[in-house]
Amino acid sequence: MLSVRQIEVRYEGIAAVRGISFDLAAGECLALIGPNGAGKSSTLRAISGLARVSSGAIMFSGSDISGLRAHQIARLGIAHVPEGRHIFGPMTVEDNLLLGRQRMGDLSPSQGLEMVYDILPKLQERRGQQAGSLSGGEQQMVVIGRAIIGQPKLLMLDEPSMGLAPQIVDTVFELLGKLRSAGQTILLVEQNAELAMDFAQRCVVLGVGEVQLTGTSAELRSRQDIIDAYLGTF
Amino acid sequence: MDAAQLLQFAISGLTVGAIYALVGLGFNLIFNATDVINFAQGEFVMLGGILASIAIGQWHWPMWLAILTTIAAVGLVGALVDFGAVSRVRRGSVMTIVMITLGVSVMIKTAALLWVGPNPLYFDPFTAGPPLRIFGAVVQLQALWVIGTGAVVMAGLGLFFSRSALGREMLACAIDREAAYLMGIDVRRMVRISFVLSAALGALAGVLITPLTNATYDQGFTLALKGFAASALGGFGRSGSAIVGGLALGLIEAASVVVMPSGWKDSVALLVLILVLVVKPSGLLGGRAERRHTQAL
Amino acid sequence: MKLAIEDIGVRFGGLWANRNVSFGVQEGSISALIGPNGAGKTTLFNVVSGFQAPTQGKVSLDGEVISGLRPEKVALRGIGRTFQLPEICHDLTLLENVMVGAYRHIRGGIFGQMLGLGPAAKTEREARESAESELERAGLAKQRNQSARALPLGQVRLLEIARALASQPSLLLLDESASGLNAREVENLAHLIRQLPARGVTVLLIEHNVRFVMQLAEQIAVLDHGQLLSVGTPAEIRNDESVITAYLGRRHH
Amino acid sequence: MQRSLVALLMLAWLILPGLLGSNSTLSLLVFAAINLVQVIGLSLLFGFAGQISLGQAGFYGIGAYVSSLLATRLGVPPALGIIAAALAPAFLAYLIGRPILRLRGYYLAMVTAGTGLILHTVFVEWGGLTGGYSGVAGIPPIAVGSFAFDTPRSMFYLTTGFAILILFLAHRMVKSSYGRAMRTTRESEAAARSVGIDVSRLKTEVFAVSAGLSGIAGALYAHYIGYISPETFTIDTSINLLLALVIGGVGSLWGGAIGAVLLTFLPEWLHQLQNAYGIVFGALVIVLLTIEPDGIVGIVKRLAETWRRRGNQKLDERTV
Amino acid sequence: EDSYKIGVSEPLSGAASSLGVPVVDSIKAAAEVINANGGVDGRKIQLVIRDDQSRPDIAVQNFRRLSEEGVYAMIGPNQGSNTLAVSAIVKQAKVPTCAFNNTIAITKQNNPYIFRCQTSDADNVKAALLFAHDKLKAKNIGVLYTSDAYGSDAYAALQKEAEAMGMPVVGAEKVNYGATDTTAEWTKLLATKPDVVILWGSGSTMSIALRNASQLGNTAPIIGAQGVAASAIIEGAGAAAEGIYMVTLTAPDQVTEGQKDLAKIYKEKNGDDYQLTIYDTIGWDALHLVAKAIENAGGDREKMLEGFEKISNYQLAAGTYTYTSDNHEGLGVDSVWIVQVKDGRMIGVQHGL
Ligand SMILES: Nc1ncnc2c1ncn2[C@@H]1O[C@H](COP(=O)(O)OP(=O)(O)OP(=O)(O)O)[C@@H](O)[C@H]1O
Ligand SMILES: Nc1ncnc2c1ncn2[C@@H]1O[C@H](COP(=O)(O)OP(=O)(O)OP(=O)(O)O)[C@@H](O)[C@H]1O
Ligand SMILES: CC(C)C[C@H](N)C(=O)O
Ligand SMILES: [Mg+2]
Ligand SMILES: [Mg+2]
Repeated sequence: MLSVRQIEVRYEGIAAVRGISFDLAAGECLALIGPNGAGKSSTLRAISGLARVSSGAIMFSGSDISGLRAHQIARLGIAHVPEGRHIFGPMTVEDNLLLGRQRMGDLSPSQGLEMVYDILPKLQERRGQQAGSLSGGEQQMVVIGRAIIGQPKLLMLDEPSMGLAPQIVDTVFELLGKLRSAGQTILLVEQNAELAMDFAQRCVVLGVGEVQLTGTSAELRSRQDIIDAYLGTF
Repeated sequence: MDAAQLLQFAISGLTVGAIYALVGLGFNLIFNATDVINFAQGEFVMLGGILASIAIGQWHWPMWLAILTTIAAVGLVGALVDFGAVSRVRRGSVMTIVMITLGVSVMIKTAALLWVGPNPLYFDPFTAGPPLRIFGAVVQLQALWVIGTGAVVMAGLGLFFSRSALGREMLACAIDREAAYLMGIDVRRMVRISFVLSAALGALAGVLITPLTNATYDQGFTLALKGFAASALGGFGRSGSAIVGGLALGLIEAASVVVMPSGWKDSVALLVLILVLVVKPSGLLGGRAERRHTQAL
Repeated sequence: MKLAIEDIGVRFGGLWANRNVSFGVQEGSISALIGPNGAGKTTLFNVVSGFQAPTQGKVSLDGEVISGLRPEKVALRGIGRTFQLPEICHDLTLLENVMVGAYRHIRGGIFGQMLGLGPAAKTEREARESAESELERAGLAKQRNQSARALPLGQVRLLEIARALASQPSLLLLDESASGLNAREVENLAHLIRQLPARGVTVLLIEHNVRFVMQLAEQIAVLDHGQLLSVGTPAEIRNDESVITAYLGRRHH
Repeated sequence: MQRSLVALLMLAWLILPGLLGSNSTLSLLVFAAINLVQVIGLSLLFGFAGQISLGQAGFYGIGAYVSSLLATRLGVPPALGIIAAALAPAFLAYLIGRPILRLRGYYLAMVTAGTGLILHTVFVEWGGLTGGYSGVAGIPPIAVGSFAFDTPRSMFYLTTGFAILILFLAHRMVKSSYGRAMRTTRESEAAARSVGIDVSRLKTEVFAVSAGLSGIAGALYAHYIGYISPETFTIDTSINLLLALVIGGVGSLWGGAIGAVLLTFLPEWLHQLQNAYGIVFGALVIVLLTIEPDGIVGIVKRLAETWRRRGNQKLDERTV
Repeated sequence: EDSYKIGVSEPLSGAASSLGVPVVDSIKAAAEVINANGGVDGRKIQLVIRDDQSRPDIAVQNFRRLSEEGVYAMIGPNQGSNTLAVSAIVKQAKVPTCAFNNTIAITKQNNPYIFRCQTSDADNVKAALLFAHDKLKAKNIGVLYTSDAYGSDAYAALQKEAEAMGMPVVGAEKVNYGATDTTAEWTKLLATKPDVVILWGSGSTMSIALRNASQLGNTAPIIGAQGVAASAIIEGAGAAAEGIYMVTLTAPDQVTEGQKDLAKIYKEKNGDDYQLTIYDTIGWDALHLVAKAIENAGGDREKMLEGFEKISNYQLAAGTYTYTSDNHEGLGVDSVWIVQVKDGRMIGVQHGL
């Protein structure tokens, strides 16, 4: 479904992503892990069109999307939960969610909302509140809800557990698990490597801008050298 | 000072206030999509007035045709401003774009000077006939047009932003451009639409007010400043704020003339504005402040 | 008692973000504040550091009431803090960012600093030295002259801590400093924090990384719906049923 | 190396008037220096402390009127008047600074614009003192002892010398701890306050400094031209000042300096265009800012960067 | 040198440009005619034109620059306050300057180099008040004036003169230059029930003032200043201008001897319907005065001052000019026309007092 081929992303001339490649099959769950500044977020941004790739190709459902603009990519069914939340602060929780299904999905607004509230009941309590005044974790729920309400073909999440209470992390991953079982294709960036390895079938470990290892979670667990070098064992 | 005169002041304040409000509404439209205050907004108003004066006064076109053509033409200018300047900005803060709109305003103003010269243009009020008299006070018919249209436009914009999907998408663009893109919103198109709409709205304002105020090439900036003040007083980004702010400003100006030499009129209004903002830093109705950084449009 | 929080309440419209919260932090300890999202942890930090005036109650530092003071005054009393969404200056280099932390120790006034007169020059030098060593401790020394713009999140968090430490606080408030870090980086952070009591810095931290908290904190306060649910040692908290249902969930006990 | 460069520049400065020959270019340089003093003030306020002001012309006016009226009405020597011209607007800015600098962005822009407009009205309406629209005439030149700065050449030395001094002091200021506090305040007030920076006080102080510099510029202007009237102190002036800063480069003192000089000379260079000047000027603002929000300084920086990189590349190639 | 350089600094943009533009046009027309007739002593006139943007500081820079280009004379600012601003430089550079202003103060500052090629408002005000008193039988007057030097200088004179004539000012309102609404001011003014309203100002605000007055149902006759007597303003006021009087220097329906050449040129260019106004005449006159002064000075730059002061009884478009060493006013009250708008055109009603 998604094939990232030798992409390069530059910031003011300096390459942050240097020839990263990986494939993601429909219905698969892939985790992208690696240390700070490895280029995980940049890779996701390249896929969703927020960052320009200076070379390489990104194939989605058979065509190269690396030249498209972000909104076009979004409309193809790629949802990106970005790092650092990016909620629409002055709008209500419900308006935030509704914007998520603006151009995608078959659910009616009320069905979509119902689905999200079902999974994240806390949001229903706060549906009328300005999203900007929510707590950090509550905001994280809003952006995840906003992504899944459009029933994307590919769901990309950039550190969805960040700032979430353990219980909510459980909830979120339970939800992601449900989506995974329902055949949702997921590309996950996660600092919590254990969580990621538990959740994903395959992992891609990034070093500084480059792929260090691609393999199943089990394979990765056996590579103590990679874990020591890039992930740590706190 | 008798009652009729006080009423007269109130009416004149409301008329002027409605003009400010119309300009302020144009500000809000672009602000709501981009966080930018477009200082060329006054120039759109000026162009509207000048084009309509030429079409009606010199070419003797039918009123409706002249008005529609004017609005369309100025809307096109709005699109050009977006295409030629605003959409080219790749980096920088919102302030960068604000400065660019200042440049645009100088350009349009100069072009108008070169084109029609410095003399005022004008055409007759929409409705001919003697002014209305209410309890001894005089109401110009054109003022009713200004106030009436202002109310309709405000109601329309209010519904647009609160109810329509397009309005919500526009707001989303202003709040967080990247996130808006991720929602599948074509931000650049939204920005362009907002420029076209607000230019058209500015043109409409220009057409409405020219029978009262005349149209001159250099009137834009003063109008922009008043519209800006109106939006600030009400609070940026709220549909009702430009109206409340504009009318308040107009009424304060009129009231100040009752008690002070009229040279202080603008200053009194501004002083009230400053005091209001010091007490309520986001305007009477509580508006938004802009983001600090902008990503590429 | 380093910090005493007494009956703090904060109301936003109809919502009590904090209510009847009271607990104390021992001098020289590392304590933690945990609780579900929206429990009111950041709000409480804001109250302590002066960014939020409490609706009721008071906060005292070393026995002196500090609630009601403005944030800059609180900082002058020796409370440093970081922010849940990092607030750094992208335009300054890392070194300059950290030197800003030492602002309260700079003397000489605006003109003295401008002209580099005696006390100003001396304190400036000291600020530079302490900033250098904080950068060193945070492992950022190599990038000291880089602008902070291109820094990945993890290092931004470290930078914020270094800045706060450069002001030589006696109490440091850390709001989710470990979030967004991978295991290796969390390890480094823990190491950094562990050294602080020995330097005379009392630490109060907010964290969702339960393992991290349990290993580091001597005392943990749990907030839920704005109210204090429980206070105790990690062992006590881990086995507190109410905390498990409200916060920890099944995976972590 | 650096020392000899400074010496060279000093020399150039000393002999420049002789080289130019024409008084009118010198005269423009005087205006450029006066504008520079003001733009530096705005640069500190807006570029470094992040607080916009659209009311600088009001302070410029206060400086001009205070020094002029002291000289014409009370016979106070202009050299002393200038001090008053710095203090009066600085004091006013200090008084109003605290309440209004709590405002942000456009609200602050509006309130400062309003302040400027109100001051303009005061200049017009307080006719008994200011002469209203008729202005103040017969303002004497600045004099020290029996030497009067009444020629373009002497004013050149006075104003450019002063501008260089201000530039130097401003440079020291932004490099100091205070300067770092300013920049932190601009980017994050929360961060600034969390380390004990009294942002309200800092903003007010910088506002006062910028108002004071505008006041000095106003006095220099008045004593040079010999006549002032309210038209000089309008919002157009404030906006031009801001545009000068932005064109040169916000956030860099050099940018402010370049912008001030450019905006003084540009109309002169392009006066053939007459009315079409506005089109060229507007286009310049648009083109410059779309390609580089940091203005001319930004462009220079970028060119230097590319140049440096290309140099490095060549070096790499050679080593290979 | 094969030509005489004459400096011109006028507002071609900004608030006063609606006056500056026709003035410069007429200066150019005069230069063409003079040069076509062989120039002055066989040498051509060369104009150096600069825009003062309606700003005093720019005017000062222009004058400085022009004086350094070795001009023989300068033709000066349109706004009274700008003339006051350049005065010191004119004096320092010793270049005679033709100034267009009515503003009383410009010849009262002990500056021998400034020549008014206009009437002083001292005279214009007198003419307006006499007309109100004698012809319109006013017992009292109201005044609406603009807040610039032009309006407020005249207002001060009006107050004094009117008082002296036993015709008190019952109401006076000031409007800002460029104001787009004057209803509030009119409401206040009309409440004092003046017999005649004097309207002293210039710019597009005057059109609006006229229209507002009629919208508020004003019936008192209006006497406008020279600044109102611009075709653009009369046109801009539409029907509201009907019947108003103005104090000016030309009656467009009556082409005087001195206006013949000019009228011919303008009618050829703009059609027979063209109405010559004061702004077409004064630029023409100014350049002719300068040419005459050069002639009188025998082409010697040093003698230009005497050249001007020798001009005597020189009949030009706006009137007959005489300068002496202690009279730099140029035109006297005998040049003043009272005109009235009838069917949108200005018709001469009275010439002189
Ligand atoms: N806007 C930017 N400008 C300059 N450099 C940037 C920018 N964004 C990212 N970088 C740099 O690119 C590199 C990769 O960053 P990226 O955010 O993709 O890493 P990451 O793996 O997601 O790290 P993290 O764990 O901190 O989220 C980093 O070195 C970062 O400093
Ligand atoms: N300014 C505000 N206006 C209204 N409600 C607010 C405001 N600030 C916080 N709240 C609410 O107060 C509650 C506590 O928020 P707080 O940020 O303190 O939570 P937290 O414990 O830090 O959560 P997290 O772990 O998610 O960061 C939340 O429900 C939040 O929505
Ligand atoms: C009507 C104008 C020619 C008068 C001129 N504006 C002056 O100030 O005197
Ligand atoms: Mg990342
Ligand atoms: Mg929090």
